[in-house]
Amino acid sequence: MGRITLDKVRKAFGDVEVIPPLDLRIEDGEFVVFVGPSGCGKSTLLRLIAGLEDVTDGEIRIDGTDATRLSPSKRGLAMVFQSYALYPHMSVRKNIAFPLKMAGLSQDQIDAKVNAAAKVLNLDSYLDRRPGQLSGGQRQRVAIGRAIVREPSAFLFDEPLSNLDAALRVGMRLEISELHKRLATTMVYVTHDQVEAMTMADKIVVLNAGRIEQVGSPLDLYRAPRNVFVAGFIGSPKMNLITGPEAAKHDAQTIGIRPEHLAVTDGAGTWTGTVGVSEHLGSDTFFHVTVEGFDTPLTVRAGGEVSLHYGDTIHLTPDPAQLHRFDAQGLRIA
Amino acid sequence: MGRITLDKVRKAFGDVEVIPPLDLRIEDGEFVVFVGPSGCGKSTLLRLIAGLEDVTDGEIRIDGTDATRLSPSKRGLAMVFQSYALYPHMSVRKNIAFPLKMAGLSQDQIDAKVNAAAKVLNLDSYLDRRPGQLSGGQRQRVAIGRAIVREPSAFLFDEPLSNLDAALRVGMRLEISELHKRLATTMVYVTHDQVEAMTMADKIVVLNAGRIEQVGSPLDLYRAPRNVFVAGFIGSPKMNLITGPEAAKHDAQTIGIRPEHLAVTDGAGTWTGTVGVSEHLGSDTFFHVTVEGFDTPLTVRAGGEVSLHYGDTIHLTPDPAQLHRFDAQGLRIA
Amino acid sequence: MATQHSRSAARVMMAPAVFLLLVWMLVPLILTLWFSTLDYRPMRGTFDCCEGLGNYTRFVTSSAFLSSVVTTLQLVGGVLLITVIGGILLANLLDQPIWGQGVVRILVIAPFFVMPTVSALVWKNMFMNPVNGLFAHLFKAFGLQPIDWLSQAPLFSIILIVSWQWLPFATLILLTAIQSLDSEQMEAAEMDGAGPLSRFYHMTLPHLARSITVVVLIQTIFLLSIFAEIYVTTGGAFGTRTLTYLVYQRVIESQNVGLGSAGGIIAVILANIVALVLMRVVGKNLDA
Amino acid sequence: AQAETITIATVNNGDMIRMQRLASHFTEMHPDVTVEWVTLEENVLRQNVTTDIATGGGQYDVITIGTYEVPIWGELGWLQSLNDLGDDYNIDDLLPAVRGGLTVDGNLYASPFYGESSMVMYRTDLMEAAGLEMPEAPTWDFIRDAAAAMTDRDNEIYGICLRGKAGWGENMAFLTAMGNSFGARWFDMDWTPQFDTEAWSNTLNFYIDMMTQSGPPGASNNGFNENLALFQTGHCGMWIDATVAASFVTNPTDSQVADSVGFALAPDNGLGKRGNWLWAWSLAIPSSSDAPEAARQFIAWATGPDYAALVASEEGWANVPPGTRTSLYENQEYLDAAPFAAMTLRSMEAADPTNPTVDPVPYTGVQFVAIPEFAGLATEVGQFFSAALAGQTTAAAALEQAQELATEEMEAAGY
Amino acid sequence: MARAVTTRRKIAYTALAWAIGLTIFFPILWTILTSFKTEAAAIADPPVFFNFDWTLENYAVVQERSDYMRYLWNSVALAVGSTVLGIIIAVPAAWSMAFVPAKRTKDILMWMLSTKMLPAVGVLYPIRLILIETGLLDSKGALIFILMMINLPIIIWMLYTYFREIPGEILEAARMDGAGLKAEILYVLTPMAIPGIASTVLLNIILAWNEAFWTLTLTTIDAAPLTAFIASYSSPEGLFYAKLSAASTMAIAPILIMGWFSQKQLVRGLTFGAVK
Ligand SMILES: Nc1ncnc2c1ncn2[C@@H]1O[C@H](COP(=O)(O)OP(=O)(O)OP(=O)(O)O)[C@@H](O)[C@H]1O
Ligand SMILES: Nc1ncnc2c1ncn2[C@@H]1O[C@H](COP(=O)(O)OP(=O)(O)OP(=O)(O)O)[C@@H](O)[C@H]1O
Ligand SMILES: [Mg+2]
Ligand SMILES: [Mg+2]
Repeated sequence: MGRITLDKVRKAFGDVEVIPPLDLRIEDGEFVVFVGPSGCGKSTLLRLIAGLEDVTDGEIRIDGTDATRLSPSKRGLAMVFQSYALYPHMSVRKNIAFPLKMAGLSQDQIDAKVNAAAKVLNLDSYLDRRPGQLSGGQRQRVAIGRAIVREPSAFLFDEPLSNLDAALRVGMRLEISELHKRLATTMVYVTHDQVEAMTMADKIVVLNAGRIEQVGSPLDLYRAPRNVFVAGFIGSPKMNLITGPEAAKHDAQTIGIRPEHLAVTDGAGTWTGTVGVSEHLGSDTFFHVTVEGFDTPLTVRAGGEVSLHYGDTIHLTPDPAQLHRFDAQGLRIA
Repeated sequence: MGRITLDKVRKAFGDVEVIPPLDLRIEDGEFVVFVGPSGCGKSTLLRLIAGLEDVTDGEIRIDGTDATRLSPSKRGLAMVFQSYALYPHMSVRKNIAFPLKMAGLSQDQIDAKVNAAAKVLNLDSYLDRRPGQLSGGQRQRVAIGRAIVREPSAFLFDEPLSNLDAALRVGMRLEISELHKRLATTMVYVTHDQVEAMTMADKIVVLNAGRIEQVGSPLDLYRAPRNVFVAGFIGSPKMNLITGPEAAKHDAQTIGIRPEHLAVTDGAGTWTGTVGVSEHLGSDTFFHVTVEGFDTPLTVRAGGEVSLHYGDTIHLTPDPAQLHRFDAQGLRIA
Repeated sequence: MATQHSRSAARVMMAPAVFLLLVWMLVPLILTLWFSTLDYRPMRGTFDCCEGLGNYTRFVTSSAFLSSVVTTLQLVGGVLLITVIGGILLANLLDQPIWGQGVVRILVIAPFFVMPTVSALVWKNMFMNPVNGLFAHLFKAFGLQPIDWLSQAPLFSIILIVSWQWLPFATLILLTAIQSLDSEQMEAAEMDGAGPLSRFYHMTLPHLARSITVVVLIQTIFLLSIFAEIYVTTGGAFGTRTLTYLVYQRVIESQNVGLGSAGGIIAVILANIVALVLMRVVGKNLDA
Repeated sequence: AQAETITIATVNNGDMIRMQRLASHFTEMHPDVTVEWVTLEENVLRQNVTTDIATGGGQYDVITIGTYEVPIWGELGWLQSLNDLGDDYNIDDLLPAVRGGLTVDGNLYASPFYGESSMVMYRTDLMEAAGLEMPEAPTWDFIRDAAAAMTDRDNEIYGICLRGKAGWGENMAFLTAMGNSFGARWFDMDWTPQFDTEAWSNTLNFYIDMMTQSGPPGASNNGFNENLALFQTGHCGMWIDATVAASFVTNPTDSQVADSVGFALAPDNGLGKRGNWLWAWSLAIPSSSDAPEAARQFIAWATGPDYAALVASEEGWANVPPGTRTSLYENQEYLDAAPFAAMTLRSMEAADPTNPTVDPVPYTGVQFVAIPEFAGLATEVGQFFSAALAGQTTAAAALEQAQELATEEMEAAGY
Repeated sequence: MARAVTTRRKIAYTALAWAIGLTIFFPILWTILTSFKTEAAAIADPPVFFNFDWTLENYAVVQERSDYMRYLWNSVALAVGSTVLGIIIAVPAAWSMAFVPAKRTKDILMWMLSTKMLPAVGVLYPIRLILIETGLLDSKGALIFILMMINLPIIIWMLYTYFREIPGEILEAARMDGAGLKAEILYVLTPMAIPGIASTVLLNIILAWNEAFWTLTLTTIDAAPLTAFIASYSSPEGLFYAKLSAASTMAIAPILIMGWFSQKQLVRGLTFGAVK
């Protein structure tokens, strides 16, 4: 009821191979998030699954049957677009009803389903408005409503929250997570916001230049990034990556330590540095510390009440259990 | 050299009073951030200062002289717009040179200043490109460059980073902070992102429906929000606000406790609740905990390695020193 | 944006255009109004005062008036129908992937550049002439009796000629509009199970509403004053006399300036009524 | 004399264009005069010239106008008198009928450039093939029968080509002249329109029946030019139209049937009037002209007796503008070169503008009524008749509409 | 929509589009072809397409009769002159409407458009009388002014719709940068609106070029453009298809060529704010 398998799927636009052959299994009911830097092929991959692009090679199976050549409307998937792609000339009700109308349902059935969806999404009072009269979050909900009513075997989301402001984003993030819990339908979700990825996903797929760098649960990726790319990409603020003699001490090409795993120690510590800019968030403070011999300043997370000032000298000690080591190929050394 | 005083400034669009009479002093060299929810009048206030809108009543003084009726170009201020507002038909060099040309400087002087600004902002190698050929961050820098060369008595920024993606935003945030350190010129900065507000401001002005809710340093606002609105607005995730009998116990209409000031205690605690959705960021975990008798779930921040699951029962203890109390008017009880 | 400063500047900047248009409208209009109350027939040497509303009653009650109004509406309506429908179809076709799209577009645009007089002359003589015209040759080649277009289907022929000239305009505007249709919206509709026809009906057409409005508005303004095409082809015979043409006949052919001026004023009034109706019916589309 | 520029407005027909070409001879003789040409299609020309002269615009110094306008405009004082065009002009050489039409109160207001009547032009070969012979002065019945006999629709040969295009100078010129031979008239002596008479009914029905039976398709859009093209390309058996056409249809470079064209007088019905008209394209000087002296010199040159010789020497006698001067028809060279000359002269002499109809009328003009209202009225009536020819309405209905309109207009005009 | 379109469908679309395109273009093509024929070939039945004796004779005849270059120059002067003048007047007006909208702006715009509905012939006498009084009959200046007035509403409307799409923030930025009104319009707005202005210019050149009522009734020699030129060929006697075609080709060729060269620009701009 929502198992999607990609088998050696390859995509080239003309001569440019955007996605080299790639295998992926998405299990029924899973919430899978594709993350990766801009232009890495996230949207393309999603559109291949949707059928909005033709695969160049390989096979896409949905629930075991070959869907590679099926038209988008036949795949039983629903998609929520970044721009929401609402139909501007139709009321919210009509927008949500559109897929049902296309499926040839009777007006009664349509009404029932639309009302049910509107209730779930708290859209009751907006049903007769046009999309242009809605706020960003409401539009987003309409787009989801349009997807829900079809009872698809899987939902595809392409950066659905990127047009919303920060506060709304947090709210909608929770709503989508809850929706997933409630419907237990497969969801494939594209984002480049790693907070979204971490908080929503059952399984994260990290993409880089069309290649899968790592697949795993959010915490797997956080705890054991398979390579330098994933290490740098997952976690906020970014993991500090240190090369050179310091790394060599640990028999590695590169070592990595997250800001939250660096302790500010009184008196003595592993490293000594000078405090640069500090960012006080109230709950936390991020210090940028320049350590002699390191190429880039280290970011250190401390509590909200720590008082250190520009130019202070401090001592830092990494949590050895949380030290990541990578070899010359950038791969994790276990 | 950059002192801006608003004296009973009022603004109405037609019959709608967007900004009720308001007083504000911005000291020379200060970095002042206006925050507030969307539509609260941040941009309007900034544009009043800039002279892009007429004040309905009241007086604006810049460095002591009345600027209320001065045209924007005469106020000696520079503005950086949300959309950057670069001149698309001019090269980067021409963009930056434009205000100088308008001021009637000689070509030699212009060149010197443009080159100096470009060096400061790392734009040397893009000077002959058009804005359309630049990335978001570079455009942002050009916009700042255009503002810098005029050596204004104050900079005005209207959500300058909101069009950038998360990673870039962090970088530009630091750059602007550093610029402020370097130039020591007054900056008035509008944002609705409270991370920006917290990390950049010397002084935050919290606006709500055109009214000033509180003015103070970021940590002042974090530690001692003057009312419920500020309490809820400053801090991420939001402060938990609890009303009803639990608040009455503390002789207050509402009590507030930030997610980071709730400890998960073994065995016993002040409150007992059930874990709902949890968001694992790796470094931290946010739990949404439903406590019997509370209207809304509490958000609790815990470390990255805490393992609690949906439905677990836990005990929570607030840090009493960090408990905020508010009266029936929503004002802080000291 | 709106400071006192810019508002007063705006007033100053609007002034020349508004002033010129006002003068351009009022001076001839007032003179025409004045003439319309005179018995002004240069060929009789009369320039006599005070026909009152006589010219108006004569113009309106003359047997030609009503039919000319009907003809005008038929002509405008017919051309609008052909160009809008044709424009939509053609724009959709040109939006498809085809080889040599640029060249085809050039071919389609070309009639828009042709002077109305020239196009009427060419169509009348070289195509619609029942003996030497190309259509006649074509009909004969198929063993059919050639049609005498301009007398057997005069209004239709004129509509055809005018449509030929205006189809490019409609096509261009609608094509640009179609190309601006958000592709994600189309994809969403496709995901929602809409076939090509449904997509056309439910997405493309509503999206085009605004552009169609513009086409209708602009074309109506121009079509109401169609002249050369009628003058060259039928000279107003066979029920092709529009209101504009009737005024022309009164002023130029009968040299009855008073009567013609009354007709002109009536034409202005009717045109503005049409415009008002148009604005009411479709105008709200303009301000989406 | 100081340099002057004259602006000449003229029709775009062959003779005028020839005049334009030959104008260099004029400017050689008058180096102080510069000549500017405005050559326009007939209707556009009339429209522009009329509005210009009516508003006193003074755009033109020499205008080309017809016999219809001259008396009206002359009377209104819009034209300068041309009584003294110089001794060389030889005013008495002008054909009396033509001269009469251009004279008001003893003043000549326009000098004829060429004159024309109408006559029957026919294809001798087709006539022969039909086993008929064209009399010099045919009757309408003969024309009708001959047309039917010559028609061969399969080969696109139509027995008769006549004007059908609406316009006072197009179908109404023909029909008015034809009506004259049927005893019809526009108005009776009280200026009452006469379209409700038997005579008009006969005229129009005869015309329509004959055209339906033997005319080309689309006749209701054919004017002089269309018919000329049809005749030159061999589609017409007979064509009743302006005598000037004779030189075109007999000119082998333009006409495919040049060697088999015969001429006859316009038909009659035995009522004493023939269905032919009288027209002259003439040059006149508007009162508003600012270079009347140079204009006068030009007119004297272009319509003077020497012009014929000039054309003859440059382009041959056949191209000399006909129908204005008696001397031309006494010139043997011309008569030799123009086989239609004699018939043209006879036709012109047969037209009587002062007494055009069988029953008396209060107006002058053969194929028009010399009142200012005529052009507008006749054009609209022409549209009714043209529609009847096209089969969109019946002859009876067209006549009824015409009567109604004419009554309306005449009342409004104060008759 | 980057899914492969089957070649078969593409061929079908291409064939259909070309067929329609050529049909629409055919009258022009036919006119151009005919202009190179002899009069006899021009009416030949069956019609000849390319296999006739090409001749330039018609052009020679036409040129001999009327000085084409003078008409052409007048057409160019009228079209360009009226358009430039119109733009100069329209830019400030459109700026006001687009950036300082008032409640009445929309009404003013509609009123402006409605002035285009005045039937020209109805006001022919008044206009003529005014020109005669002022001695401006047959002067290019007067005609440029009249053509400008006729098209001014369209120019203003087009510019207005373009300007509306230019973010006001950029103009505000210029103001903050110390630009006065003149500098704002001259250095910032106008250059940014170049594509829009260009297509407005193009469209208006076409409209002015093809205007055939005023140019015909108010000119004789000095200001007569190609519309007057063509009026002397509309129905000469005898066979005239080839000569008519030659004259027609000469009258439309300049604007057709200009239109084709700038069609990208024209297409891009010819939207009257119809889109978005
Ligand atoms: N239709 C197309 N033709 C050619 N190249 C394309 C096309 N669509 C996408 N690409 C290229 O494929 C690559 C992947 O694009 P894609 O949109 O999938 O990236 P993305 O990961 O979604 O990026 P973003 O986060 O910016 O949305 C990019 O380099 C892009 O330029
Ligand atoms: N020109 C205007 N005319 C009428 N009302 C206006 C105008 N400009 C702004 N407003 C209203 O004034 C209020 C404040 O707007 P403003 O743009 O200052 O909000 P803001 O705080 O900047 O919001 P945001 O964070 O969304 O940018 C809003 O309610 C808005 O609708
Ligand atoms: Mg993407
Ligand atoms: Mg704002």
